[in-house]
Amino acid sequence: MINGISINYYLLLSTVLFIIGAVGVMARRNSIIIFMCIELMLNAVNLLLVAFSTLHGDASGQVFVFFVMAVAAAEVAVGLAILSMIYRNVKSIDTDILSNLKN
Amino acid sequence: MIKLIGLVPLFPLIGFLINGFFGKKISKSLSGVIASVSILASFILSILIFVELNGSTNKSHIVNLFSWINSGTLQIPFEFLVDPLSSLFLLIITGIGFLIHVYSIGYMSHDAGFARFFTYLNLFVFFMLLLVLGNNYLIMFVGWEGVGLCSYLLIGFWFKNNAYNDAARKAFVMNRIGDLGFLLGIILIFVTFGSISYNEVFLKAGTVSTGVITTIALLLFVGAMGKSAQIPLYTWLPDAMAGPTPVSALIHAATMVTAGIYMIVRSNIFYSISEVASETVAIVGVLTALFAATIGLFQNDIKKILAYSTVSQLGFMFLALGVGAYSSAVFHVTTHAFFKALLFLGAGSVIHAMGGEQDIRKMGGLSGKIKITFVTMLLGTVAISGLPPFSGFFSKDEILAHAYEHNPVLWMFGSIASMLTAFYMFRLLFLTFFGKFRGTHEQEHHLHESPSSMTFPLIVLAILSVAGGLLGLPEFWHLPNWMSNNLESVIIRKSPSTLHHETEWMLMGIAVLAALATIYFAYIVYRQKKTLPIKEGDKMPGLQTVIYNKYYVDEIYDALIRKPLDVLSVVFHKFFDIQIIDGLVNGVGGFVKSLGSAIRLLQNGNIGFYITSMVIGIVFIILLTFLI
Amino acid sequence: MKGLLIISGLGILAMLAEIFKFKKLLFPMVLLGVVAAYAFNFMEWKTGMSIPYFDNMIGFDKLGLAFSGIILATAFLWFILANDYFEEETNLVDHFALVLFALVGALMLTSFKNMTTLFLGVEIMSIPLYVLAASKKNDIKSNEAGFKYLIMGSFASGFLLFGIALIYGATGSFDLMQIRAFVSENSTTLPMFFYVGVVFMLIAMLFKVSAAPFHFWAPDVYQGSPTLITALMSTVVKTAAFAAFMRLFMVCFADVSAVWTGILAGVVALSLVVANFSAAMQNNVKRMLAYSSISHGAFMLMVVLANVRSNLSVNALIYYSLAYSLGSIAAFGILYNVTRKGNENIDAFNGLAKRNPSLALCMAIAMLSLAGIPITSGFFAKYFVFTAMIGTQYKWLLIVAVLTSAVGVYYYLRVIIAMYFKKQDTHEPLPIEKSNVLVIVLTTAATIAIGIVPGIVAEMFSF
Amino acid sequence: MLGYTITQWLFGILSFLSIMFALMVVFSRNPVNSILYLVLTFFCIAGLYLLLNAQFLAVVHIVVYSGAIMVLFLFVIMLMNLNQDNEPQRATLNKIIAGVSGGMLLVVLVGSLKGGEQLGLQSYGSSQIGLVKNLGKVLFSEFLFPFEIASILLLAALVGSIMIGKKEIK
Amino acid sequence: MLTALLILFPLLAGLLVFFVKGNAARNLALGLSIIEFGLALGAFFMFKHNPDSCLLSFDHAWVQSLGIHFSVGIDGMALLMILLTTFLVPLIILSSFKNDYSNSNNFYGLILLMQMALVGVFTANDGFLFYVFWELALIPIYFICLLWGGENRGQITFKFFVYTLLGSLFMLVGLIYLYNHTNVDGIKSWNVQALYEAGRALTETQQSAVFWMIFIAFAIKMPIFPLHTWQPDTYVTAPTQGTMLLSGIMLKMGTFGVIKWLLPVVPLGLEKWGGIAIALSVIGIVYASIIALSQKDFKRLIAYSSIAHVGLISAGILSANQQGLQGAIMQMLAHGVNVVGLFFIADILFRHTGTREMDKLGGIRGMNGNFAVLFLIILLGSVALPLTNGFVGEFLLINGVYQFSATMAAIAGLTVILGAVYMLRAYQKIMLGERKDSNVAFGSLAGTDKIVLGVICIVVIAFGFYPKPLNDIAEEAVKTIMLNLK
Repeated sequence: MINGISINYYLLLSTVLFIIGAVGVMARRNSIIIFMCIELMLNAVNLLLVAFSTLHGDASGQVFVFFVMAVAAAEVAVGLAILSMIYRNVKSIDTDILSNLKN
Repeated sequence: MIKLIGLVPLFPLIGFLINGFFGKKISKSLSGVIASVSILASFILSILIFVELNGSTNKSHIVNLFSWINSGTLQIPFEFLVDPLSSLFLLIITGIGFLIHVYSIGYMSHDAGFARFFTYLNLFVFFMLLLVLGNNYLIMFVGWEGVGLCSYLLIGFWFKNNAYNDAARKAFVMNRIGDLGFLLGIILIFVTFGSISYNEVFLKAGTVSTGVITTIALLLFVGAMGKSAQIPLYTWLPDAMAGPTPVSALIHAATMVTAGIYMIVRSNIFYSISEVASETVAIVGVLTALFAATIGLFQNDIKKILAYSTVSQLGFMFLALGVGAYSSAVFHVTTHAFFKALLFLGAGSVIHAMGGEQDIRKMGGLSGKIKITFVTMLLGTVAISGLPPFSGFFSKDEILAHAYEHNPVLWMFGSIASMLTAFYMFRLLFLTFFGKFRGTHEQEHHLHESPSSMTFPLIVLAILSVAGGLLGLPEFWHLPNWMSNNLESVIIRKSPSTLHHETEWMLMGIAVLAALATIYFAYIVYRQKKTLPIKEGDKMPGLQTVIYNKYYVDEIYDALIRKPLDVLSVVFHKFFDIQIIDGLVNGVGGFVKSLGSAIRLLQNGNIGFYITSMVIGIVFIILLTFLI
Repeated sequence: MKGLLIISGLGILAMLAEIFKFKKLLFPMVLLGVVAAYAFNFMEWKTGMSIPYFDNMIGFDKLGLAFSGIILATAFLWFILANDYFEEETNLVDHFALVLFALVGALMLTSFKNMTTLFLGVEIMSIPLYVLAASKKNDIKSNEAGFKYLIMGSFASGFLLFGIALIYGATGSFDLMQIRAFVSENSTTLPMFFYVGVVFMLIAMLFKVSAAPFHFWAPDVYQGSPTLITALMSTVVKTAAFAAFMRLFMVCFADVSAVWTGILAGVVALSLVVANFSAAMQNNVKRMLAYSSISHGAFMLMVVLANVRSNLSVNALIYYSLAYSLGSIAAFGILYNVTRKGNENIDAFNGLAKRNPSLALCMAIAMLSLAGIPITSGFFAKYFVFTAMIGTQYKWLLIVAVLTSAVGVYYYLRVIIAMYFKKQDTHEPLPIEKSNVLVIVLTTAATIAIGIVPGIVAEMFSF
Repeated sequence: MLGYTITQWLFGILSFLSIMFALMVVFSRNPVNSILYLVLTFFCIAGLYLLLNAQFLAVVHIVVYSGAIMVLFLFVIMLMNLNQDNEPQRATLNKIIAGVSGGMLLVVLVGSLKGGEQLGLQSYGSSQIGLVKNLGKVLFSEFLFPFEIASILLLAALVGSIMIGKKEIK
Repeated sequence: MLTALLILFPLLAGLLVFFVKGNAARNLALGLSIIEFGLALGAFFMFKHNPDSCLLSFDHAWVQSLGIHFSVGIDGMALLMILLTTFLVPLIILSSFKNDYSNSNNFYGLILLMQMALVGVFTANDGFLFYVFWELALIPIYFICLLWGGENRGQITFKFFVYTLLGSLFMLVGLIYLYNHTNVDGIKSWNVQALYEAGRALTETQQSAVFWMIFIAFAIKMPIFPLHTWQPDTYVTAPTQGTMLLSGIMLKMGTFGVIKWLLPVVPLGLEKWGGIAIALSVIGIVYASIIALSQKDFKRLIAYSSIAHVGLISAGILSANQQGLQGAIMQMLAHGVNVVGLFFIADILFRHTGTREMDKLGGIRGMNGNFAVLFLIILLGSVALPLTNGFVGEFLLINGVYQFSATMAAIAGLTVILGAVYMLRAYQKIMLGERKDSNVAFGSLAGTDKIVLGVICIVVIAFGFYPKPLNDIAEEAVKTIMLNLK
C-alpha cells in the first residue's frame, strides 16, 4: 500500500497505459504518432518505477527514471531528426510508404 | 608324375599367353601349332598321369599349389585333385581338345581372327582343366565360370554379327543363373561343413540332416542345369551354335556342357543321400532328353539339330545320374564326347565344303563328294542312334537299364527319346548326304573334301566312336566294366543290379529294334518318299509349327522375363528413382522453398505489421509460460 | 575498464577533430586508440583483475574482458576496412564519433553489473546505430532502415524497461548480484510479476539479438543500411548483445531458468527455421547475410540454453562469437567491394573467381566457415554448440539445427556457385584497396587458423 | 467520501484521466490533437508522481516531457504541415488486429501480473526519498557511473541529430 | 610418424601444385603422387615387418581440453585403403593427361588435397579427427565437380554437397553423443577405443539412435538405397577424374566408416536394426541392377552398377562376420580399381567419339582390338568373374550375407546375373557389332591411356589370381575387428 493505494493498482494502471501505447504503435500510420505512443509506453514504465521506488522506499528507482528520461529525450531527438530527413526525401512520414525494404 | 599335375593346365595357359600377346605378330601356322602343341603336351602328360594313377594303389592325390583365399575358418587352397574321375576327364578334355585344335587349324585357316581363336580355345582348355582338377568346389567354380567366359567369347567370335553376340550373351547370362545356384550351393556347403574341400565335405556328409543335403544338392543341380543345358536353362545351347563349329564340338558338345555331369558325379554322395534331389535330377534329365529330341525332329540347321541332340543326350546323362548310375553317366559322357565331337566336326566339314551353308534343305547328295566326312559321320550317326556294337549303344543301354530298374516310366520316356534321336539323326544324314544336291551351282563347284588337318581328327574320332563301347561293357555279359571299376573309388557304388538277365536282354532288344524301326521309318520318309522339309514361310501343320519354333520357349522367356525386366527397369528408373525417391528429395527442397516463400510474405516491410507480429508472439509466450 | 575510458575519450576526441582541424590525424589516432584499448583490455585480462567499479555498476571480469577483446579486435578490423568508406562520406568526424560511441555501449554490455548500465549500454550502442543506419541521407532505403531500427528498437526498449521495472518492483534492486541473491533467498515468495519481468527482459534481449519472432527488423535494417554499417551490426553489435544476454540470463536469472529455457528453446527452433528458410529465398546478399546472422544467433542462443553456468557453454559462446565475427567481417568486406556499383544481388558475385580469384577464394572460405564446414572456425563453433547441447533435454533442437543447417548450406553455396560457376559479362579484374585486402586476408587466415587450432581460443578461457 | 481517502480519489481520477487522454492520443485523427492529449496525459502522470511523493521527479517530468519533448514534436509536426484531420489511416482490419492483439496482451498481462500485495510488499521507506537532496545523493554516489556515461548517450544523440539534420553538402 | 607423413605429404604437394602453371602442374602432381604411393608401399613393408611399429602411428594433442587428438595410425584395413588410395591417385592423374582442363594446376592441387583428406579418413584414430577429414574430403571434390563438371553441374553438385553434408551432420551429432558418454580416467575422450567403450555401454534404445545417426552418413556416402539419388547425376556430371575419385575412393569412406566407426560401437543397435539395413542394401543391389539395364549413357550405367556393388559390400559388412567383412574389404579394393577403370573407359570413349550414348556407339572392337580386350578384362573384373580381383570379394561377401540370412544372400546374389546382363549388354552395344555410321573412326589409344588401362588390367588379373598378399592383411585386420565386435 502506498498512501492507501495498493501497488496492484499502479501495476494495472501502468500496464494499461503501456498497452495503449503499444496499440498506438500498431494501429497508427503516422510515424510521429508512433513515436509519441512509444513515449507513452516509456512513461507508463516510469510511473511503475516511481511507484515501486516509493513502495520500497528506495531512491534508485526514481534515479532510474532520470536515465529513462534522458534516453527518451535522446531517442526523440534522433528519431525526429531521422523523420525530418525522411520527410525531406519523400515528403511523407507515412509508415506504409516507408516499406520499400521487404522480401 | 602326378606331382607335375600343375603343368597340365599350365601348358594351355602358356599357349594362351603366347597367342594372346603375340598372336598378331606371329604367323598363322605358328600360332596354330603353338596352341595345338600346348594341348598335346597336356594330353601326353595326362596319359602319363592316368597310367601312373592306374598303377598306384592310392587313388586320390592332392597337389597343393598355393593358398588362395583364407578367411577365418574358410580356407581355400589352390589345390588339384588327381583321382580316376578327374584323370578320365583330363584325357577327354586334352585328347578331344587336341583333335579339335588340329581340326581348327584347317577349319579356321581363312579367318582373320585365327590367332584370337586359338587364344580363346587354349584359355578354354585351361579353365576346363581347372574345373575338373580342382580339389574343392571353388576351384571347380573358377573353371566353371572360366569356361563360361570362353564359351561367351567363342560364341561371339564373329563379333560383327549382333545375332551372334546376342547368342553369346544369352549363353553367358543363362550360365550365370545356374552359377548363382552353384555359388549358393558352395556357400551352403561351407556353412554346413566348415569346408569346401571334397574329401572333408564328403567325409562329413553323412552327419548332416537330409534336408540340408537336399538343399545343397538342388542348388548344385541348378548350376548343372545352366552349364549342361537342362530344362529350363537349355535354350542357350542351340543358340550357341553361332560360334565356329570346332567350338561347338569342343565346348558345346564334348567338354564344357558335361561339366554339370562331372559336378554331380563328383558330389554323388549328396545325391545318394537325398532321394528328392536325385529324383529331381532324373525327372529333369529325362524330360530334357525327350523335349529336346522332339525339337530336333524338325530343325533344318545342321548344327541346330546336333545342338538339340546334345541337349537330349545331356538329358540322358542326367537321367543316369538321377537313378544313381553315376558311372553310366560318365560312360555316356565319354562316348558322347567321341561321337558328338565327331558329328560336329563332320558337320563342320560339311559346312566347310558348302562354303558356310548350314541349312540341310540346301544340301543333299554330298556322300560322293566328301567321302571321308560322309563315312565318319555315318559311323557317328549310327553310334548316337544306339545300334550295337557302336559305343552309343552300350552307354545308352546301360542308362536305360538302370532307369528301368529305378522306374519303368523313366525308361519309357528315355526309350522314346532314344528313338527320336535315331530318327532325327538319320533324317540329317539322309537329307545331307543322299538324294540330289539342292544348293546353288557355285556351292556345287566349290564342294571338296576338307584338308587332312580336318579329316584326321574325324577319323580318329570315328574309330573312338565305334570302339568306345569297350570301356563299359554291360556287367551281365560277365566282362569287366572298366568304367565303373575305374570310378569305384570316387562313386558311391550302387547296390548290384537286381534285374534279371532276361529283362536286360529284353530291354536291349527292345532298344535295338526300336532304333532300327525308327531308322527305317526315316528311310521311308526321306529316302523313298524324298520328303523335304517345308521351306521357310510355307504353312506347316499346327503341332509341327510349334515344335519347329522350339515350342516358343524363347518367346515365352522373352515375354516372361526379359521384357518385364526391361519394363521394370524403365519403371524403376523413370518412376521410382526419378519421380518418387528423387522427387521426394527434390520435394524436400521444394518444401523448403515454398515454406520459405510463405515466410517471406511475413516480411512485408510494414512496421505496424512487424510490431503486431511481435506482440502476438509476446502474447503467445506469456500465455504459454504463465497461464497454461 | 581502461578500454572503455579510452574509447569514450576517443569518441569525444573525434568530435573535436573538426573544430581543431586534425581530421587527417584522426584515423591513425583511432586505430592507435583501439589498439591501446585492446592492449589494456588484454593486460587486465592477463592479471585477472576483476574489480567492480562504481558501486557494482560495471565490472570487467574475465568473461566481460573476453568479449570486450573480441569486440575491440573486430572493431579494429572494421576501422581498417572502413578506411576508404570514411573518405567517401562527408561527415567523417561524425561517423567516427558515432561508431566509437556505439563501441562504448557495446563494451558496457559486456560487463554491466546493474540494470541501469545494461539499459544505458543498450541505448548508447543503439542510438548511434540508428543514426548510422540512416546515414546515407539521400538513400531512402537507408533512411527507412534507420527509421525502422529506431522505432522497433525503442519499442523493444519499452519492454526491456517494463521488465526492469517489474524486477525492481519484486526485488527492490537493480543490481544483478543482489537480484540473484534475493531470488535464491525468496524463491518461493517471489510475486508472479517478477517472472513476467524476466520474460519481458528476455523478449527485449531476443529482439536485440534478432531471434524469431522478434527478428523482423533485422533483414530490412541490414539491407537498407550502408554495407559497412551492416557489417558493424552483425559483428560488434551482435557480439555485445550476446555478451549481455549471457550475463543476464546465465548469471543473473540462472536460478529461474525454468521460466525462460522453454521459451528460449521454442524461439531457437523458430529462428532456425525462419532464418534458414527465408535466407534460402533471398537474392539480395546482404539480406541473405541478415538471415544468416539470425540463424547464427539461434545457434548462440542454443549455447545459452544448453547449460546454465558452465565453462563449456561460455567457451562455446565466446568461440562462436569470434568465429562468426571473423567470417562476417570477411564476408561483408568482400561484399562491400563487390557491390560498390550498387548491385547487391547475388549475381554481382557471378564470375568473381575469374575477375579476382583470391577474393573469390576468401569469400568461399568465409562462406564455408559460416556454413560450418571443417577446417574453418565456423565448424568448431557449431561443434561446440552441439557438444554443449547434447547433454541437455533439448536434444530435439539438435535435429532441427542439423536439418536447417543443411538448408543453410544451400544459400552459402549459392554464393560459391555464383562465383565459380556463373558467367559475368565483364571480365575486367576487380580492384580492391590494399587495406581491405589486408583485412580480408587477415580474417580469412584467422578463420582457418582458429579452425585448425581451436585450442588457442578454446583453452584460453577456463572459467 | 464513500469510504475512500482523498488520495484514493485523486488516484482514481488521475488514473481515469490519464487512460482517457492516452486513448485519445491513439484515436485522434489530427496529429496536433494527439500531441495535446499526450501532454495532458503527461500532466496526469505528473500528478500521480506527486501522489507518490516524487515531487522533484514530477517537476522534471513536466519540464522535460511536456516542456521539451512535446514541443519538439509539435514543432516537427508543424514543420511538416501535418495539421490535418484527413491523414491516412490504417485499414480497419489492421486496426482491429492491432486492438485485439493489444487487448490480448492486456488480458494475459493482467492475468499474470497479480500478486504484488499478497506478498507483503508494503511501504517501509520514508516518504522523503523523492526529495532533491535524497535523489542527488543517490545519483552522484551510487549512480555516478551511469550518470557520467549518460553524457555519452546525449553526446551521441547530439552528434547523430546534427549529422542527420545537416543538409548534404554536395 | 610415417602415417602423419602420408597425410602431410599430399597436403604440401597439393599446395605446391597450386602455384605451378601449365603442364608442369600435372607432371609434378603425377610425380608427387607416385612418391606418395612409394611412401604407402613403405608403410606396407613396414607393416609386414612389424604391424605394431611405432612408426606407423602418431598421436599429438590437438585440443587438449576437449580430448581431441591428432591421432593417426595404420592397421591392416587402413593400410589396404591407403594402398588403394595412393595407387589410384597417380592413375587418376595420369588418366587426365589427355583431357584439357583449364587452370589445371588447381585441378591437380585439389586432387592431391583430396588425397590428403582421404588418407586422413582412413588413418584417423580419433573420432573427431575422423569427422574433420571426412568433411574435408568433401570440399575438394565439390570444387572439382563444380569447376570442371559437365552440364547442369551447379545444381547437381549442390545436391550432392547438401545431401552428404546433411548426413555427416547427423553423424557428428551421433559421435558427439558417444563422446559425451566417454570416460577415460574421468575425462572425456575422442579416442576410438574410448568411443567403442562408450557406445557399448549404452542401452539398446540409445544404441539404436546412434546407429541410425551414424549409419545415415555412411549410407549417403556409399550410397545405399534409398539415399542414392544424388549419385548417378553426380557421377555423370563430374569430370571423369572427379567421378573416379568419388567412386573409386570416396565411396569407400562410407564402407570403411561402417566397419571402423559403426559396427564396434553399437553392437546392440546393429543387432536390432542391422537386418533392416541389410535389407535396404540388398534391395539396392537388385534395384540398381535393374535400373542399370535400361541405361543409355554408359557413365550412368556404371554409376548404377556401383550402387549395386556397394549394396553388396554394405550387406556383407553389416552381416558382421569374418567372411562378410573380409569380403567387403577385398571388394572395396577391387571395386575401387575396377570402377576407376570403367569410368576411364567411358572417358576414352567420350574423348574419341564425343558421346557416351551406347546406342550411338558400336563396332569399336573392330577398330581397336587392344582397347576392346582391356575393356573386357576390366568389365570381367567388375562382374566378378573368378580369377579377376572382383571375385574373391564377391564370393566372401555373399558367403557372409548367407550366414546372416540365406534369403538375403540369394537376392543379393542376383547381382551375379544382372551384373552380367547389363555389363555385357553395354559391352556389346559399345564395342561389338558393325561400326555405326555416326561413329567416327576410333584410333589407337594414347600412351598414357594404355599405361593406365594396362596397369588396371594387370591388377585385375594379378589380384584375382593371387590375392594372398592383400587377403592376408585383410584377414588379420578383420580378425581384430571381430574381436572388437565381441
